[in-house]
Parts: sequence; structure tokens; C-alpha cells
Amino acid sequence: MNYTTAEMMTVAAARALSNDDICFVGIGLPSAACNLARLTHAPEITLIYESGTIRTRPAVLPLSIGDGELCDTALATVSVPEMFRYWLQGGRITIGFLSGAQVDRFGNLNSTVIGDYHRPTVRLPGSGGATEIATSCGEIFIIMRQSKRSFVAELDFLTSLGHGRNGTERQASGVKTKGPTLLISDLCSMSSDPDTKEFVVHSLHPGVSREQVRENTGWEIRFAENVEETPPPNRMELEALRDLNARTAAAHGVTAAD
Amino acid sequence: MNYTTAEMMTVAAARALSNDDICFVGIGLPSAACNLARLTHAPEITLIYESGTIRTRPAVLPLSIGDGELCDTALATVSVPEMFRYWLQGGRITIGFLSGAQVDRFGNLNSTVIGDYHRPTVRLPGSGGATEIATSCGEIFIIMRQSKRSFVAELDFLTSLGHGRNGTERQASGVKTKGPTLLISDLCSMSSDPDTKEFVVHSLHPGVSREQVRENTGWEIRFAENVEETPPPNRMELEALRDLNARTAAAHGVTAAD
Amino acid sequence: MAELFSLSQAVARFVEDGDVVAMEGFTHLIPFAAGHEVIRQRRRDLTLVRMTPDILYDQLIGMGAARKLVFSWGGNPGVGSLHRMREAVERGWPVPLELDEHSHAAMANAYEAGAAGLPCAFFRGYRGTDLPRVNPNIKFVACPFTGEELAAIPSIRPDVAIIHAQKADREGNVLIEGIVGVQKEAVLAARRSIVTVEEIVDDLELKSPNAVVLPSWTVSAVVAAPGGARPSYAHGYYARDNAFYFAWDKISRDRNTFLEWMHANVTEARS
Amino acid sequence: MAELFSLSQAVARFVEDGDVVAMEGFTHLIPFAAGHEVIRQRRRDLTLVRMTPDILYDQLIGMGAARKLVFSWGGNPGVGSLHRMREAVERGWPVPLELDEHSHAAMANAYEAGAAGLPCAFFRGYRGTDLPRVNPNIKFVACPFTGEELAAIPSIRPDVAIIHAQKADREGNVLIEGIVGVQKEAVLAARRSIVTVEEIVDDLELKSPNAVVLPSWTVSAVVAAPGGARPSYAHGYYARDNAFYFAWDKISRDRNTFLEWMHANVTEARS
Repeated sequence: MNYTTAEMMTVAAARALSNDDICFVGIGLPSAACNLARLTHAPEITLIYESGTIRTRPAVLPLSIGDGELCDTALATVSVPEMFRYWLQGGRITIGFLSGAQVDRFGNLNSTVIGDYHRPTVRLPGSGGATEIATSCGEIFIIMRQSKRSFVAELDFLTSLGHGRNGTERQASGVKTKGPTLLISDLCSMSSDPDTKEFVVHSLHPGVSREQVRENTGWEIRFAENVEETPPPNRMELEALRDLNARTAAAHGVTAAD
Repeated sequence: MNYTTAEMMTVAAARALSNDDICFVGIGLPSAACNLARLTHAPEITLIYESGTIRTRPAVLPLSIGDGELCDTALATVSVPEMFRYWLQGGRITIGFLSGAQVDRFGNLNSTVIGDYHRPTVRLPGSGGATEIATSCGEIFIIMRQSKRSFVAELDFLTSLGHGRNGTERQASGVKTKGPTLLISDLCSMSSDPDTKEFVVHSLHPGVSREQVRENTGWEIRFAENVEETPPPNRMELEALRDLNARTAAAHGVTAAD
Repeated sequence: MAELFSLSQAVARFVEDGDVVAMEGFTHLIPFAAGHEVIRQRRRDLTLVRMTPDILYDQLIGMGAARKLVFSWGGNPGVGSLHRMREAVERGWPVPLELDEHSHAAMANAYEAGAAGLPCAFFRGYRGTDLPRVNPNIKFVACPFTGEELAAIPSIRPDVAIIHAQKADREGNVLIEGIVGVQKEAVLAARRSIVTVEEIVDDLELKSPNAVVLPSWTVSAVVAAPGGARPSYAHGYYARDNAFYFAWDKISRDRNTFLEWMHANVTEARS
Repeated sequence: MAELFSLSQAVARFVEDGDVVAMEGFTHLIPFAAGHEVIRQRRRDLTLVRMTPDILYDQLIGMGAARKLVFSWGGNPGVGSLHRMREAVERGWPVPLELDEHSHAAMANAYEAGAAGLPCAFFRGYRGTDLPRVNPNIKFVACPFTGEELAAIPSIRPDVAIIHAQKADREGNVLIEGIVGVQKEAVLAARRSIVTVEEIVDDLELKSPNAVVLPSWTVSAVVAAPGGARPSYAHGYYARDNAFYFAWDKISRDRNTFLEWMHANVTEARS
């Protein structure tokens, strides 16, 4: 079956999740990946959205973080202060799934501004839950489209802490959780080097060259000793994802953004 | 109608409450007084128990602070952390109704120990909600049986702050709420002197002499310029109180303590 | 004790120029009808507080009602930017907009602390990030037992909170159900509050003793405003109008298209 | 993920000598059956935590299971003193009992902070009172914005929390309803937890999306223990046995009467 690079990215991200995970899910790419995992190999995965919905099983992807579908299919819905105090800060989440406008080699993310904070070129939405998701979850998976604009050598603003601007600040500042361990793009999958904490490419999606990855990365990207080829999406994965997207588009009365 | 001194005390306390009050109610004498007010002249009074029950209307007096009757007849029941954070500390209570083992002339209360804290003669139940009720409610009413043992010159332990050991500590320590304004016993009613903050007798219950009050007070008790006689319980008040006590005794399968 | 008001009376009485106003709602139960009445009554210099400012705040900002925004995520969810907010921030039109920016965790804790009557909120947050460098309202305090550095921000204590809920009884007790967000906290943290509801009923018919309820005496004004959350949604009443959220992107891109739409649909529309 | 256990298995596996144990319940849903199993399995040197230690803790203390009590109100509600607790405090029988004493506000906040993963709780409390003089676990911290002095105490993080609830489903998700006290916080604050329930059902049949639920993965063991809160009560199942609370006063006054009663009704009784 043919598939798009966006589909490859979502499928690769979904595969990283398991039945035992308790995921704090952001809207957009993370939400698609988490729900695809739930609809394929990880039916028992626990998905939590910051709107307060716990163990939710939406039939369609939410357009916003507080869609009615999330509450209707949840085990329980708690207040937002409780969500951030008891559930996120309480350390009950194994995986936080984030995206952003910019990421650097150490998995730090920017979703605040492009340009100077006080005179921004582009005013982005801001942190939302991301700042504390990045430090309170057991580990962080990042999913983002790869380009020189988004994979940058230096963030304009550090909204969510990865391993810090030099790769050591996270541990040095006493943050106990692992931080970013996995970054999945439409070109490849990267994992965090255990020593330097820098993201290293360990798997290229089918048909993607190292050169392409280099051209779309704002820093000098490293490759693992053995770079694998990501297995392409199988029929079950693609059908589940396309069904989900079709249901979502029908429910929202519009074509989904992806 | 004949009546007991305990009945006079409860009726006098109930009369101090109005429809507009939001009362934080302790078990025992306060609970009887607050519910008597609700069953007579103040049907719209809002009663709150620290177990989390808001605007409760029990048909019988609770034996414990968390009786099912309180929840069954409440507008809503919240968790205990919420009760202490949003409702008590949040400043939403107009009147806290307290009792204790000892009270002094400035309305400070002891419900912790008699004797030394570490080698107590009598180990009392402890603060419960009282410590923060005393400082978070708009004002405090105290209801206690009067005797030299309970109305003391010097507390063995200060569990709940009235106006402080010299009458000025409350304001000096920045507590903004009024503190104890009214003390009702089985002998008389006292109010707090606006200047010295000392409790002053303003009304003697029928048949009680000044001498009797002096004999049952551990400090040199002062009387207001015009001491009134407390109007005796009327028929409606007594019937409501006795009905309440009878229902309570029947419900608890025992004779009520009072 | 909450009194029943018409929407125009409630806004006239409880919302003043220069107020700190929190209109809350987390996707769900966003108080559009009340916010539109604030626009119609031409309030100015408001400090708008909300975790997730979206279309309603875009409208208020674009109409020049606000001079400051306290927020943690500003966007049209699932669609894109808030063009009116961006133009106010990036180009000062129609009036400059000052930002007091936080994370969700910070604001959720600050509402909680406001409801709890505390002067500030303590939480584990902001470590290693840039927001504390640009926002002087973020400080750090050591736990006196472990020495751990915790973040602190001032509690949110709005002059007025405005929310939409499912129903109220005739005494003014309010039921909120579904995704309850920070609405209860916003009302409890505020000096005054307006609650618009889908319906006013004789009996709330609560199905759980632990339902999310605002008792009458915690609310200043209760207003019957059926459909008052549209194009947002009300659990048990109507669904979100997602198509409108997409449509807003086009309406709001251009100043004139925006002003025309507001004129036709808000300022000249009946409340 | 919560696993289903028998009561004796759950206690054997999750409660160890020397543990900090919180058996919570605010009049309602007191976990008597589980507490009795702890007595039968002869756990020792426990630090017992509870806002309102009553008969169950009197029994544990009288049987010598505890060396320390963290509490804010200790009594037989509406009846009088806890004679076994008093004898342990006043005369060291059967073993001395150390006290870590707080107010309700302090403990409620400390459970909340424990559930929230914080090292300590901040609240407005203890001003002008004697407890801070005798309890070194009470400190004061200034708000960094207003300078107001707030009380701070360490959060409660029990080794194991034990509660009783209405029901669980077969995945181990738990519903608590009515007076919910600090039970949810106790479980979320604890490293391990045992939840006894009136019944295990196929579907919790929640009547409200905002019901008080402990999801399966937050609980270590779920145990079917119908009547497990008696002589306390379970909202929707059975009422409080007030007569027993009165009777306890006589049973517990005398060491021998107490020991005989415990022998006949707990240690030699089947779980």
C-alpha cells in the first residue's frame, strides 16, 4: 500500500507505545499517534488529556483538548487543577507526548515565540501543558515534521526543558525524570544518546537518505552506528489510521488538517 | 414550660444565628444549636460540616462529623482537602461554632491536653478542624458548659486562637478575621469587649446569679453595664429541640449524650 | 446569595472598566453569550485572564476591550493562530496588549490557590525554561524540609469571573458537569461572579452526592442563557460547532472582515 | 494495574512491619476488615496515619501494632475518649506511642500535597497556637510576593494506604461515593495501596462523568470485602452501627475486657 510521510511518522510514533503506558497526550500529531496505538497493538493503553479526561477512548480524534468525545469515552473526568496536581505533578504518567514549533538537538522545545520574546516575529500559542509535561512525565516522546526551520541549532525560546541547552542542565537542575528519549519525524526516528543526550538518528523511514535528513536539520546531525530502515506501515496500521482520520473528518464537518 | 440549663444554652446559641449565616459546625453542642436555628427561625441558614457536606439539613443530629445523614441531606459533598482549602481557608464561612475543654477570658480554646503536652494528665482528642476554624471564619461563637475547670485563667495548651493570651496577639499576628465575639454557656451569654477583647457577661440566663457565674469562672469575670436576663426558651424552641433530640436518640439507638 | 438577572443587567452591574476578568471554559462551556454582552457594553481596559484564550478572547481583544492578557495557551484549537490576538501583540492594533504568560500547570495552580484564599501557588515547575526570565511573576521558594526549589506565582483573584454551566436551581445553586476545567476555582477565586446557564430548574436532580456544584452564596448573578456557550458546547445539551472554529480563521484574518462580522453578529445582534 | 487479592494475601504482600500506614475514612468507609487483618497478621512498629483515629486505630494501638500515630483528632466520635490510645500515650501500654500531632487543615493539606507529589504542603494555619511549639514538623514560610507567613508541614507519603470503597470493576478501577474524605489522596500519596470494596462488578455504571474514581493503575490490590467498613458505614449499602460505637466505650475501658473482645471477635475470627 502507498502511504504518505505523515502516515509513516504517525505509525512509527504509535509503535513506540505499549499497553502498559500511561500517556499524557497533546492535540494534533501526538493525539493521532496515541490513538492509533490504542486502535492497533495497544488496546489497553491509558490516554490522559490535560482537560481532565482519564483513560479516554475517543472514536474520533479531538479537534481541541477538551472535546466532548474525550469526556464521553473517559473512565473519569477531573478538574484541571487536579489533573495538573495529582496526575501530572503526582508522577503518575509514564510518557508525555509533545510537539512544538522548534526542537534542538537536546530535545528542548519552543512553542512560545519566533524572534525576540517582547517583539516576536511570530507569536506562537505558548506552553499550554508542555512546560511541566516535559519534566513531570517518566519520559518524553517528541513528534514533529522535520525541516531546518523546526529542527534548529538554537531555540528562540526554551518553553519545555529537554536535556538543557548543553545537554547536562536537566540532570544538573535536579529534574529526576528521563526527559526526551525518542524523536519521531516524517523522515526518521532518533533516540537520545545515553552519554551526550544528543538526538541520534537510529532509523530512516523507507526511501529517506541521510542527505535528506542533514538538509532538514539545523544542527550537525549524528547517525547511530547501525542505522535501520523503519518498517513501512502495514495494512492494519494504515487502515486503522485512515479510518480514524475519515471518522474524524466526518465528525468535525471538515477535512482534517493532516 | 420547664427546661434544663442545657436546653437554655442551646436555645440561646441558636438565637444568635440568622438565615444569612454560613456556619462551620462542630459536633455536639454547636451542631445542636445550629440545627435548632435551622428548624426554628433560620430555615435558610447554610450549615457546613468538615466532613465535606455543604448546606446540609439533617433530620437528626449526627453522632459523628461524617454521618450518612449529613451527606444524604446536603446540597453537595466535597473532599476533605477541598473543604479545608476552598471553603474554610477560602474565607467563605461567616461563623465558626466551637467548643473545647478549656476556654480563657480572651476566647482561646484548649482541646489538646490537660497537664503537660508530653506527659498529659488527660489526653484530649486534639484540634480536629478547630485550629483553622478559629482563624479562617468571619467570627467565632463558642458554646461550653461553665465551670472553674473549663473557664480557666490560663489554658494548659492553646489549640485554637481567640484574641491571644493577652488579648492583642490575634491582631498583632496579622489575623484578619474577628475571632470570638460570643460565648454562650449554661449560665450566661458573654460578648467580647471591643477594646480589651475580654469576654464580658451581657445576659444572665433566668435564675442565674452573678455570684454563680463568678463561682464557675476561673478568672475575675466582668459584667456589662447593663446585664440583661436571657429570655427563657419559648414553647416553639423547646418543642423543636426536644423533637430533634428524640429523633436523634431513636436514630442512634441510644439515649443522646445530652 | 445568587440573584437571577438578565444578561445585560448582570454585565452592567458586575463588570467594570479596568476589571480583571476571568471568562473560563476548557473547550467546554465557554461563556460566549456573556462575553459578547461585555463587548456590546463596550467595556475597556480589561485584564483578561484565561488558561486557553480562544475565539471569544480573540473577539474581545479585536474589539479593543483588553489591555492585558494573562494566559498559558492562546490559539484556535486544532485550527491555528488567533489573528486578532497576534495583531494586538505584534502590531498593537486596535490597542497594545500586554502579556502575563504562564504554563497551564502554573495557571491551574494559581486558580486553585485563589479559590483556597492563598496569596500564591506553589508547584514543581518552570525548571530550566525561559519563562521565568521574561515574567517577573515567577519566583522560586525552597521547601523548608527538603530544600527542593518549588516554583511560586501569585494566586489569581479576578475582580469578576464569568462562566457558563448546565443548570441552576431557583435559589441559584449551580451544577457544572463534564469537562469542568477551572470554572469552579475561577468563581471561588473571584470577588464577583456571573454564571450563565442552559436552564433554570426547580431541582438540580443531582445524580451523585459528589457532583460539581457552586452553592448559591458563592455566585453573584445567575443568568438563563440557553445556548450561551455556542459555538463551544454544553455536555448534555449541544455539541461543539467545529465548522465555526474553522470558519473563524478566515473571518479573523483581516481587520475589516472581522469588524463586519462582529458588527453583524455581536454588536448589532440582540442579547 | 490493580490485581484482585484475598484480604489475607493483600495484607501479607503489601503491609510490612515498620511501615507508615494510612487507613483512612472520615466516619464513612473506615476499612475495619482490612485493619483487623493487619492485627491478625501481627504487624508491628507501624506508624499509623489518620486524621480521625477512632475505634479501628484504638484496636490496632491496644494490640501493640503501632509505635507512632500521626493524627489531628483522636476520639470515639460523639461518645468520648479512645481508652486504648490514651493508655498507650499516658502509660505506655502495651507499647509506648509517639504522637505527631496536627490540625485537620494541616493533615488534609499534607495528604493533598502527597497526592500532588510535593515535598510539603503550604496553608494558612497554626497562627498563634501551641502546636508549632511541640511539633518540629511545623514550619513557616513567607509568600515571596506578599510576605505573608504561611504554615508548612511535610507532605504525607505513606508506604501503604488502605481504604474501603463501594465498588471496583474487574480491571480494578474503584468508585468512592458520598463522604469521600481524604481517601483518594491517601491512595495517590502512597507507594502501595489496598482497596477493599463492597462488591466487584462488571461495570461501575458511573452516574456522573465527574465521579470520584481511582483508576486501576493507581491501586496495588483490590479486595472484595462486603461489609468491610462495619461498624462504620458504606453509603448506598449499610448504615453506621452507632450502638457499637457506644458499646466500645465499655469494652475498651479495661485491658482485659478489651483483649477478650479482640480475641473473640478479631484474632480468632475468620477474615
